[in-house]
Formats: sequence, structure tokens, C-alpha cells
Amino acid sequence: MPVQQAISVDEKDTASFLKYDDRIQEGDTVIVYVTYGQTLSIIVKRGQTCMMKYGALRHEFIIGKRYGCRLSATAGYVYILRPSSELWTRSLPRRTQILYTADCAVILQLLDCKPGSVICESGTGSGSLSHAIAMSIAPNGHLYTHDIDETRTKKVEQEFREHGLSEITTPVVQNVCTDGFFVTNSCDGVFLDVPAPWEAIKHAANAISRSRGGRLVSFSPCIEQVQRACLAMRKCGFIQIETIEVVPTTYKIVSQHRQTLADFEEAGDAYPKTEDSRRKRKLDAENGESLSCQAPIRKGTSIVFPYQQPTHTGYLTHATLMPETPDL
Amino acid sequence: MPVQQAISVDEKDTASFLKYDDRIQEGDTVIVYVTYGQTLSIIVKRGQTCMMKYGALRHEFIIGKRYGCRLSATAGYVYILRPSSELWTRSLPRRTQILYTADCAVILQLLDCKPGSVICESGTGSGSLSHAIAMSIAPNGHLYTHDIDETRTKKVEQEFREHGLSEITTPVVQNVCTDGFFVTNSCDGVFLDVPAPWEAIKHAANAISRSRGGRLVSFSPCIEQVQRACLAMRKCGFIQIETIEVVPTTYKIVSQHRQTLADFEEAGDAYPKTEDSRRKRKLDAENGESLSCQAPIRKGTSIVFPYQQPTHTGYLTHATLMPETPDL
Amino acid sequence: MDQKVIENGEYLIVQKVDGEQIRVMRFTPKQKILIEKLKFDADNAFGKPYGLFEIVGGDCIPMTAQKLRDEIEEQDAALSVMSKKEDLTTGDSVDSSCEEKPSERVVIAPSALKLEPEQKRQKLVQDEVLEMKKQGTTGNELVAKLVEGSASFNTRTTYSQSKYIKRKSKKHSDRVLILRPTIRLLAKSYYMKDPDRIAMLRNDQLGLILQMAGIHHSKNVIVFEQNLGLITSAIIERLGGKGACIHIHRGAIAQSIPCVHSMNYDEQTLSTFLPVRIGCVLAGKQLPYDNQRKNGTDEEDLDVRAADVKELTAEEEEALVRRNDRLAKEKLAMDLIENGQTHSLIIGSRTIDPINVLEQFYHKLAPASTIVIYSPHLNVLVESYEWLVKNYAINLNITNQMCRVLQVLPDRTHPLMSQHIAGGHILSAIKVLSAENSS
Amino acid sequence: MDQKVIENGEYLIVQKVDGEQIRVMRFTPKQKILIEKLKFDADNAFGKPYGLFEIVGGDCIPMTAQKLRDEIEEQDAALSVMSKKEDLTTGDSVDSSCEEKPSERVVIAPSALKLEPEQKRQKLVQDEVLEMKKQGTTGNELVAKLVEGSASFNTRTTYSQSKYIKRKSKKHSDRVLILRPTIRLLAKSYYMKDPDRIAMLRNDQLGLILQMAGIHHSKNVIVFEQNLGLITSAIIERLGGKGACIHIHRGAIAQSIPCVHSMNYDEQTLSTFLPVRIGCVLAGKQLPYDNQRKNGTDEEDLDVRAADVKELTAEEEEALVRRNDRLAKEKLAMDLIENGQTHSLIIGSRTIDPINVLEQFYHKLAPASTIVIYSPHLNVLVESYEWLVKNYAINLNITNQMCRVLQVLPDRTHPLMSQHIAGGHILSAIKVLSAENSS
Repeated sequence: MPVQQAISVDEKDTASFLKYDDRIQEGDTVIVYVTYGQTLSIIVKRGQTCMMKYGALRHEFIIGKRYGCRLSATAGYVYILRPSSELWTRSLPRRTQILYTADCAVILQLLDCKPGSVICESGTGSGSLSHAIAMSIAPNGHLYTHDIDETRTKKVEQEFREHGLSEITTPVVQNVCTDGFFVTNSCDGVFLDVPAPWEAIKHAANAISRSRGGRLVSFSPCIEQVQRACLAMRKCGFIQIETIEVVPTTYKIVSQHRQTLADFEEAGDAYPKTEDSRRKRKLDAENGESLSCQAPIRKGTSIVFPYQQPTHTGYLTHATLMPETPDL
Repeated sequence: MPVQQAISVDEKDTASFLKYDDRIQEGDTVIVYVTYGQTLSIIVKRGQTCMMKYGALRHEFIIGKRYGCRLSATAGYVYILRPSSELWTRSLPRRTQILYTADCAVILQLLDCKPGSVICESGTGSGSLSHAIAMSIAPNGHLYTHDIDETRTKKVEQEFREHGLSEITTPVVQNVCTDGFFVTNSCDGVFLDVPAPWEAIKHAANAISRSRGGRLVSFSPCIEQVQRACLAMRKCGFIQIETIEVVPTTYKIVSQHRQTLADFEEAGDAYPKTEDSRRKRKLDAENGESLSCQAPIRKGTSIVFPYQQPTHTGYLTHATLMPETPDL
Repeated sequence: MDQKVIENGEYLIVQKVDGEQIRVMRFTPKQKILIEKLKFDADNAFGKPYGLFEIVGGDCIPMTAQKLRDEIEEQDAALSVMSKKEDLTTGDSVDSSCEEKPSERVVIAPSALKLEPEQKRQKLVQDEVLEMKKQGTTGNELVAKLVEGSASFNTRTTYSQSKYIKRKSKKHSDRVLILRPTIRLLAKSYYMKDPDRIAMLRNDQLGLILQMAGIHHSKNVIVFEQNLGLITSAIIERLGGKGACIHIHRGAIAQSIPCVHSMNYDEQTLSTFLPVRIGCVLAGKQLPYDNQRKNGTDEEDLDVRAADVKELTAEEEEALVRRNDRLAKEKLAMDLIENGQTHSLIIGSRTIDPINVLEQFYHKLAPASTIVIYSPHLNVLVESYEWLVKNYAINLNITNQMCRVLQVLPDRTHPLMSQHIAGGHILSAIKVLSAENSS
Repeated sequence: MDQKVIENGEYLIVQKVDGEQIRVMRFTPKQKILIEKLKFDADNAFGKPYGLFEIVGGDCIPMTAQKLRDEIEEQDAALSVMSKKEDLTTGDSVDSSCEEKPSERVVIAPSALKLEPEQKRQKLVQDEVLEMKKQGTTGNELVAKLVEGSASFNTRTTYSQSKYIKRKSKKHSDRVLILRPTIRLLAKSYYMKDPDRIAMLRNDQLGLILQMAGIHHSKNVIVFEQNLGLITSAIIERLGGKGACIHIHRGAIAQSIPCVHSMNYDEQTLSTFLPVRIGCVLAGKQLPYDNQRKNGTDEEDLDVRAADVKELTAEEEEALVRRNDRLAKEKLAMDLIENGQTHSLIIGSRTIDPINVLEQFYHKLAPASTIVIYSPHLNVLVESYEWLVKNYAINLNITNQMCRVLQVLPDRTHPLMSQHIAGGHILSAIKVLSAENSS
């Protein structure tokens, strides 16, 4: 009866990033949530201390606590969260420009990632997307992630080990543009984030399983890279080639000011300034969300915030390679 | 005392599109507002009849009525509106692809259009932007609008006459890419909407006043056109070259459905369909706005509508040409 | 696990190459498949591998990737002759020919050519086209002929050329993709066909929901959605046969979830799908089955139930087995909820006030759980945001996103002129413990 | 009408070439102008034509368009040598060289080159840079030297090259534009500097407001705005000295309208500016001047009033003249409103509920008048929309718009990675007569 099996949530062999223990154990990777803008990833180890904006927090205090708990550091409160690929993307040590969650999320969709998928990626970079892919293809898929820089692959290899993802991942030092991918005729999807994707596309076609076919996604900041990549994809037999651009906008909740002319004549437009959080006590400040809701005297409304936001990361070109079926 | 002068609103010599008479006279161009999607521009003339969705309307009935009035046609009501460049853009007889209000509005800003400005335009097309420019530079500016197709310039010339804008406009049959503009060393701004703008840019530089300098705006659908145009602008000494893209989104007001789980369990999600306007009586249907507000049982909210909308018209590249000042 | 060939009774995705529709349909014997004026027999597809087919006289002839590549090479050769440019050194490797600059292929024509009416330019008359079609000329050949026949083709701007080719291709292309459904294709299909019924949920936003919620193998997730099962189905796929997708539904059985049915999930994968009746949620306990109650009257389940109807004699027994299975799964799900073993709550709202759903489930989530709410209406999320802040949630974030498709063609690159743009907003948060509960 | 040279006391736009700031400032004698670390004396600018200047040792040296063109030609020549490509036939006309394909100039470098730390690559040390600057080396020369000094420059990808050049240019460019303010530049300046205070109103949306309202020469317009006078000033400019811009303001005199002051309008143009006190609007009649009341304490008017203070002795008389002028204009404006001679109502809301403003003015507008309401908050406009529908308005429309800047460089074209994106929504409508009033 598969039902029983489906809900066992606590197995020895499940990896750290995939397991759902209630309480934090030594050796776990946890996310220390300081503020919305500051999250840290640490491996809990007796004797160590985590230093951040709100002072010091000894790891001893973390062990045995429940995930989601609020802990006092020396100069404020923090929350201890479970790692997830989204929180990892925000907390990871950056060695390169990284792919953020909005792009990672779309890329997983475009690659049809699911448990069991075999995916090739280049470059590894700081491993932001690598983690997202690995989490989505666990427990029986595999990720081959390629980079020309050995320090990067070594680092991500170590992270995968710490996060219990090493069995489903293989970091490779290899220039996919010149030397192709680590595997041929075997993967379900290839992701490219390289300066000259058109050089790698015929290798991508070789990496994809000939019997199953597969998906290709290429990320490029410049339209000229996209143009060359599209030509190369077409030449290599990819179909349904489409280029999209995803641009997220983030909002903030503020209390809404709605005056009559008489109010305005009397009081002027004492518009709630975005920077007037100075009066906030530290307790309020510890998470960035409480601003408007501490004193909900007025109705909440949303504004685009911050005023300046990312307006472009890259174009995503995706395509399908059909299986090499015999003529019937 | 200039104040008195400033508010005289009714002068003999003001043009039809610029005058603000209260009542409609024979010979006036008026906008017949049938529905949001259907507006007609007609010249009121005794003996004529306007045919539209709601039947026939004899011009006799329009003459002497106030602008903004509601009139009965044989099969429904219509409103008679004053012409404006925005309504003209929506009502004009289309001979080509036209520039819509969102683009026209930005283009006027980028050209620094104001009363007194001298502007060169190519191509004239259906005269949508031409009208917008002419209205903004009246009464003492001038618009030279160029097109290679004489039927188009003739048609817009006639429209300008009918709209009282002929004194401040000069339609010209001329290929600005090969033969340059009608004027040299005299205008404040040049607008280009031609397939190969890079061919026209040195001519644009020649048309602009050497003592005052001026502005250049080029509209192109494709990025490759923009790339070539930018190179040409740089070569011709334009500075502050910037390319922007403006994409409007329109919304619609609908009544909001907010159910509890219990409501939903009981009734299902009888979401107000966008197409359920069949029950609407003709009286309600005559303007497209009344949908949600006839029975405001629920709070109004906005949705993006229609679901499919224009997502690109063209890139606008704008630049400044400095005056040719002598070295001091 | 994955099948290799098209089978009788399967749900499949059918799409014309460069077509506008993506259709999800179940292939049954003797069925005529009709898509954008192209017609073929389902029978001709059975037993053939999924992929690209050329439809000739109602038959489906598979196209290989190699065949496609050969064809493209031919076309390119023809094009380079057409553009009257000197051939590039043809001995080049594939690599360098990929690097060919876009601008070398087609030059933007000088501006300002008078356009003549289409009829005048087009020498191939309508009758000829019909005749060729009857003779089995393929779509691609037809387009080539039409382009040849258009006298002024070379003098028009490439922009119009592109439009011209596209228009012609659309009209005559006889190629069709027959694919196993994927979440991506289902999302796109429903978004294009009927955005209203999935609350305008786009594929890119669906991806964001999954990512913000952190859905992966073996997780226990509660989902209430009004998106035709799209979110539910995506969760089921990402769980990969382990974990729990607790699906809160109206009525006696989960209804209006075509996106779950049409994914052809195997038993193991479907084992994580645990439907729970709203009635039970509101009652706070599992209720007995109420036979009087109408079960699912929505269209989506009609074919499922139609299939049931066939075996009317065995129906009672089977129904009992199915019901017991449903009840067991429901019990399991409710226990997981009550025991605080769920780690994510996803609400895909169309008409439901998310706060009402939060009130039912939020407090039962394990601490550190993720909450993701999708709604087409920003104001709904603003209120949910305020509710969450008051109930110990952190890491709150509201986003929406633009998703735009670009046309990438030599010298004609620009975002599509018109697209579906409707979409929703996503609120995400993480539940934490209050100070008192933290120690 | 238009001046040709920079004058003492004028408001001017100052902007570094490729700089990020656009500053509006009044040039007075002995003033030091400081913009993005570039410093010069205002005195050196007086009497020179508006335009582009090179700042060398605090002096402003005008740059002509011709000089720019020559320089660009030189640069291009240097670049084409640098890129080690064969020179194109140099005898070409300007025309065909303009047609030069982007991809012919710089080739995207092959991928995957290890990047070394910046310090290692950069041979020119900081001291040398400072020394050269002291010797009066211009920004452009410095950038050229820095690029030469960067050993690995040619091996880096052009994407990084572009970033590199841009970074260097920004740091050292000594060119500055000194221009007469235009509405476009003012809008951009405030939008970049302090979007909050103009309610995030962008130039493109300002344009749409004017266009939907149909502002042109000789029109009578009522405006209530909270956008630092930006909308008011744009209306004044478009009226061109005839018509009425009835500006509803708080307090005794119009305040917080720097965008009106800094346009240097002449008397004729300003004659259409008719300020009306909110007090009078609420009272329904013109009120006498209340001297006890504090007149405008906002910063924006400080310099205007500072100028007044100088002539303290003549002040009383002048104040009386100005007050009488103000009262006359106010009377005129109120008569226009009461007599139904206004044809447009524009509301630029930041904190005001537009419905309250509509209630004051809508019913007094001439039939067929245009109504345009701007607000950063969509929900405010939804309610205004409903109000308008109930009050015989048609042609209702709510829009917002994305405005994105693109970087257009050979082989490095893409939308800017990060931009100001805040903006508002625009509701527009036309007032019509009810059936009863139509005959």
C-alpha cells in the first residue's frame, strides 16, 4: 500500500536539505534570519559562535531548539529557519554573480525538472541554481554541474556534501564550450549560463538523451548572445525555440493616507515617509515586516518598493530536442 | 495686463480643434462616442446622417446641441464629444499602422514640444502623431510632416484644414532618408518613424537649428534598427542618447468576490465572468464602463484586462544636438 | 517508468509547429484529432514515439531531429543564394557557422518602398494552392512555392518579409507535436485557452510558487487552490512519490482538477495525492460519506466518470474500494495536519479570501513552514500580509512579475507585439514561533 | 523669447555626461557648482551659450557639436585598430559608415577566461592618476590611459570591457551639460532624486496626463496636484501664454512648486498661472487675505522669499501689488470655475483622496471636459472610477505603464540591469450630460 510509505517524513538516509526534523541537531545547516535583508547560513557546531548585526549567538543555544524558534543574541533577536533553496540563494557565500530565485524558479519549470531528472549545468558559479536543481531532482535524479574554475566546483562540492546532496550531484571542472559536457546521450535537460552559449549548444545536443530527447535553457544578459544562440539551436535541430524575459517587481505594504482638501489645508501632506522608522524600537526593527502593522491606524496599501529595482537579469531561451526516432 | 488676455476663450481665429465653443456648429468636427471601443469622427453637415452600431443619427440633431450631450440615434444613445488629439487617434481613418496615445504622449515629452516649437516628422502615416504635435505647438509653432506617399500627405493636409491646423502645418512628399527634410537649420525637434532611421539621422542633424540645437526622437520596432540608429546618432554628434521602451497596461474594474471556505463549499466559485454582460440591457451597454457599477453589491477591484494586450510597439531612442557654439 | 510510445487512452499534448494553441486531449481509438484546421486520426499515432510528426493525408509521419537538421541546412543554403550574397567559406565547422552574425544573413532593405496590394504581388492563385494541397504537398514546400511566387518579395522590407513568411507558414504548416503532458505545457495550454479559470496563473509564477514554498521530494504540503489542479499537479510531480500533497477540495470528491488527471501519473506518484473535503476541515473531524450529495458536476470530471459508467456492474464494488482508499488517505492527511507535520501551505486563490484559509491551517503548520499565497488581486494579499504579520510570520514578500516573449530573428528582434499579460501576485512568508513558544 | 546665453540668477540644469544626477540649481555669482565630485565656478559659465562644457581647473570650456564629431571619429579610428580588424574602406560616405553593422566592430570574446583581481591588471597606480588629474589631463584622456594600462583588457569579455570603460568614464569624466530647464529634465531630476515627493510621477506618465487631458494653447484647466508643481508647470508651458492653469493650493500663497519657479517663465507665459486657495474653494467664495497665517514654510519657496527680503524697504508696497495681482487672478479663476468655463480637471494625488477633489470641481466643469487623475495607489483610482461612473462620466480608462531604459552598445545590448521603476496609475474620463440635460 503506497499510501503509508508516502508520508514517512523522517528517514535516516534523507539528506540534510531534504529532511524535516523538528529539532535542530549538531551538524545541521540552518539559516539565521536576522532581518529581511540579512540571512546567514551556518553549520551548527558546539563551541562556535555566530556573529551578526544583533551581536553574538552561541551555537550551543541553537542545538535542540525547534526550527522556527526565536533566539536572543547579545544585541537582539533572531530566528532559526530550515534551509531551503530559496533561503540558500539569499544566504550563500557569493563567489560570482548569481541567479536569483525568480530566475531559478522559471529555469526549473523550463527544464521540466522533477525527481529523477538528469540535468547538466554550466557554469556552476556560486551554486545558487545548482542547489535549486539538486533539490528538485532528488532523490533519484542527477546534476552534473560544470565550471572552468576549480575553486568554484570544489566549493560547491563541499556545500553539496554538507547539505546531503552529494550523492545526486557531480561537479566537474570542464569548459563546456570547447570540451563538451561530462556525459553524452544521457541527460534530460541542459542549462547554459556562459558568455558564448552558441559555442556550447552542439555539445548540449550531444549531452541530451537520444532516446528521450530533452530540454535546453540558455541564460544570457545581452540580446546579441541570444541571437547567436537561437541560430545555433536551430542548426542543431532544436525546436520550439522561445526567448522570454522575466522581470519581477517587489511591493511593500504601507499605511494609506487619504486626506480631504480640508485635512490637507489644515495639516499639509504628512505623508508617511519611508525612512521614518527611526522611532522604531529595536524589537520592532528585528524583522523588516512590522513597519506598517504595529499601529494599523490606517488601511494598508501596497507600493512598489524599493523605487529602484532589478529590471533585467538575462533573457531565457529555451528549446526542445526531439528523440532520435527511427523512420517508421 | 496680460491676465485679461489669458482667459479669453472664444476667438474667431482659433482653430476648430483648439476652440472651446459650448455648442456645436455646422462644419465642426465632432467625435461620436458610441462605445468605449467605437468612436467616430464626423464633420457636422446638415442633410447628412451618421451610421453606426446604434443605428442612424441625423446631423441636424447635433447642430446647436452642447458638447458632451447625449443623443438618441435610431437604435440607442450616443454622446457627442469635442475632438482632442487623443480621441482623434482612436477615431481617425487608418491608412497605415499608427502611433497610439501612450507613445504619442511620450514622444511629445521627449521632443520638448510646446507652443512655438518647430518640429519635423517623418513619416506622416495616418497623421495620429502629426495631430498630437500640431496641437501641442499651436498657435505659433510649425510642423513639417514628411511622407513618401502623396495620398497620405494629401489626406492629412485635408484633415489639418478641416481641423483648423493648416496654418501651423506643412505636409511634404519627400523621402527624408535620401533627400533630407523640407527645412534646414531651423527646427527644434525631429521625429523619425522610418524603416531605416540611420539613413535619415544626418539629415535630421541638418534640419535642426544650429543656433538653438534640438532634440531627436526615433521610433523603431526592432532592436537592430535601434543599434544602427544609435551608432549614426553618435557619429552625427548627438549626445545624451538614450533608448527607452514604454509599455502600458490597461485595467478594468470588476466587483470582487471574496468567499470563505464555507461559502465556497456551499456555492462553488461563481466568479463574475467577464463575458456575462449578456443580461445587460442596451441602455447599460451603451458605454462600456457601467458593467460593475450598476449593482455594486461587492467592492470594486481592478484586474488587468484584456488578458492579451500590446506588449511592444517600438523602442524610442532620443538624443540632443547641441548648438554649434563658437569656441570662446 | 516513462513510456516511449503513444498509447491508447493517454492524455497528450497536441500542438502545431509555430501554432498558437496547445491542446490537452485524450487519444482514443477512431478519434479525429483536429487542431488549428489540421486533422488526423488518433489511431495513426498509437505505437509511435512521442515527438514531431508531419501530417500527410491524415497520417502521422514521425520527423527525426536529424531530418530537421538536414532540412534546416538546405533552407539556409537556399536563403543564402536568395540574399545574393557571396557564400561564406562553406568548409567551416558547425561551430563557426553557428557564430554567423545575424546581420550577415538578411540586410534591412532601404526604407520607403511603395507597397502594392497583396493580390497583385501574389502570382500563385488560390486554386493552385488548393490543388497542391490535394496532391499532398507538405506545408514547408507550399510556403517555399508561395514565397517564390511573390514577385515583390525581395523588394519588401525584411520586417514585412518576416510577417509574410510567418503568415504563410501558419496557414500551411502541417507539422504537429504530440507530446506527453508536462506541467509547463499544461500551464501554458490553460493560460492561453482560458486564463480566467486558472486565475491567470502563468507557468513562471507557478514556478515561483513552488520555489518559495520549497517543494521537493518527501515534503508534506497543504494546498487549497482554484487553478484547475495546476498547483496540485505540480506539487505531486515534485514530490516524486513520497511526501504528501494534501488537497483541500469542495464536495465529496476532488473535482475540477483536469491538470492532475491529464498528467498520466503512475500509482506511486499519485500515492502522495491526499484529498480532504472542506466539510471535514470545517467540522474539524473526518465526516462519513454523504451519498445524497452531488459529487462533482463540473465538466472536467465528466470523462473520468464517463469511463466509470461503462463498468456499471462492477461499479458498486469498485466504488467501495475507491471510497475506502479515499477515506484512508483523507484520514492520513488530517492526522498529518493535526500533528503539526505539514511544512508548507499554498493557497491559489481565485474567489476565496486567503485569510479564511489561513485561519483554518496556519496554526497547525510546523514552525518554520513556508506559506505562499497566489491571487490575481493585490488588495487581497495586502490583507493577508497584515494577518500574517500579526500571526508570527517573517520573511514576508509580495511580488508580481512581467513575463514577455521575444521574437528573435535576424534583423527583426523585438518583444512580441501583443501577448497574454494577465497574471497575479505572490505573497510568501515563513511561520515562526513566538518568544514564549521558542524555548 | 529664448535666451541664448547663461545669465546670472537663472535656474539651470547641470548634468555630468553619463552621470547619474540631474540637478536643478540657480546660478549666482561666486557660487561653486558641485556635481558628482566635479567642481566649477558659476561665474565662468555666465555669458556662455547653454550646452556642453569641459571642466578644466574650475573653468568651463564650451564643446561644439563639431568638436564632438571629430573626437568620435578619432575614437572610432583608434577602436578599429584596437580590434585588430582590417579597416573598412575608409573612403565611404557618412551615410554608409552609419550603416556599419554593430557586430563588425567588437566581437564577443570566447567564453571562460579566468579573471584576475583588478589590482593586478591595473598597472596605472592611483598616485599616477591623481598626478595626471592635477596636471589638467581631461577625463577622456585619463580613461584612454587607464584602458591602455589594463594589461588584460583585450582578453576580457566585451561585457566586462563595457562595464570597465563605463566605470572608469564615470570616475573621471569632466564633461558637464549646462542647460535651460525643460519639463522633461525637471521631471527626470526629481524622479531620480526624490521620487517620494513627486508621488513617483515619471516623465512618460506626465506626458500621458497632458495628452489624456488634452492640454494645449488657450485651454482652461483646473489642477490640484501634490507633485512639486511639476504638473502645473507642464500645463503652464503647454498653454503658451493663453488660457488658464487654475492651481488649487494650500495656505495663502502657492507653495512647494519648485518646478514652476525653476522654468524661468517669462511674464506672458506665467500670466496663465492662476493660483486659488483651498480656503476659498471650501468657502465657496473668495476670502480676504489673512496676514496672521503663516505663508508657505516649505523649503522650496525659501529662495524666492529670500530674494524678496533683500528689498525690505520697498517690500510693503511690492507685497501689496503682488497681493492685488494674486487676488485678481484668483477672482478670475473662481469666475471661470463658477461659469462652467473650465474644460479639464487634473488631480495629481499623493495623499489626497481624489473623490474629495472631484466633489468640489467636477460638477462645475463644462460638459465634454476631460478628467485625469494620477495616484501611486490603484485602489484610490478604483474608487474614483466608481464615483465617476455614477456621475455621468464616459470613456473611462485606467492604465499604468512600464518605462525601461536600454543599454545599446555593440554586442552588449540589454535593458539596464537596475532602474527606478516606481510609478503610478492614471485614470482618465470625459464628463457628459445626463439625458435630461442634453436637450
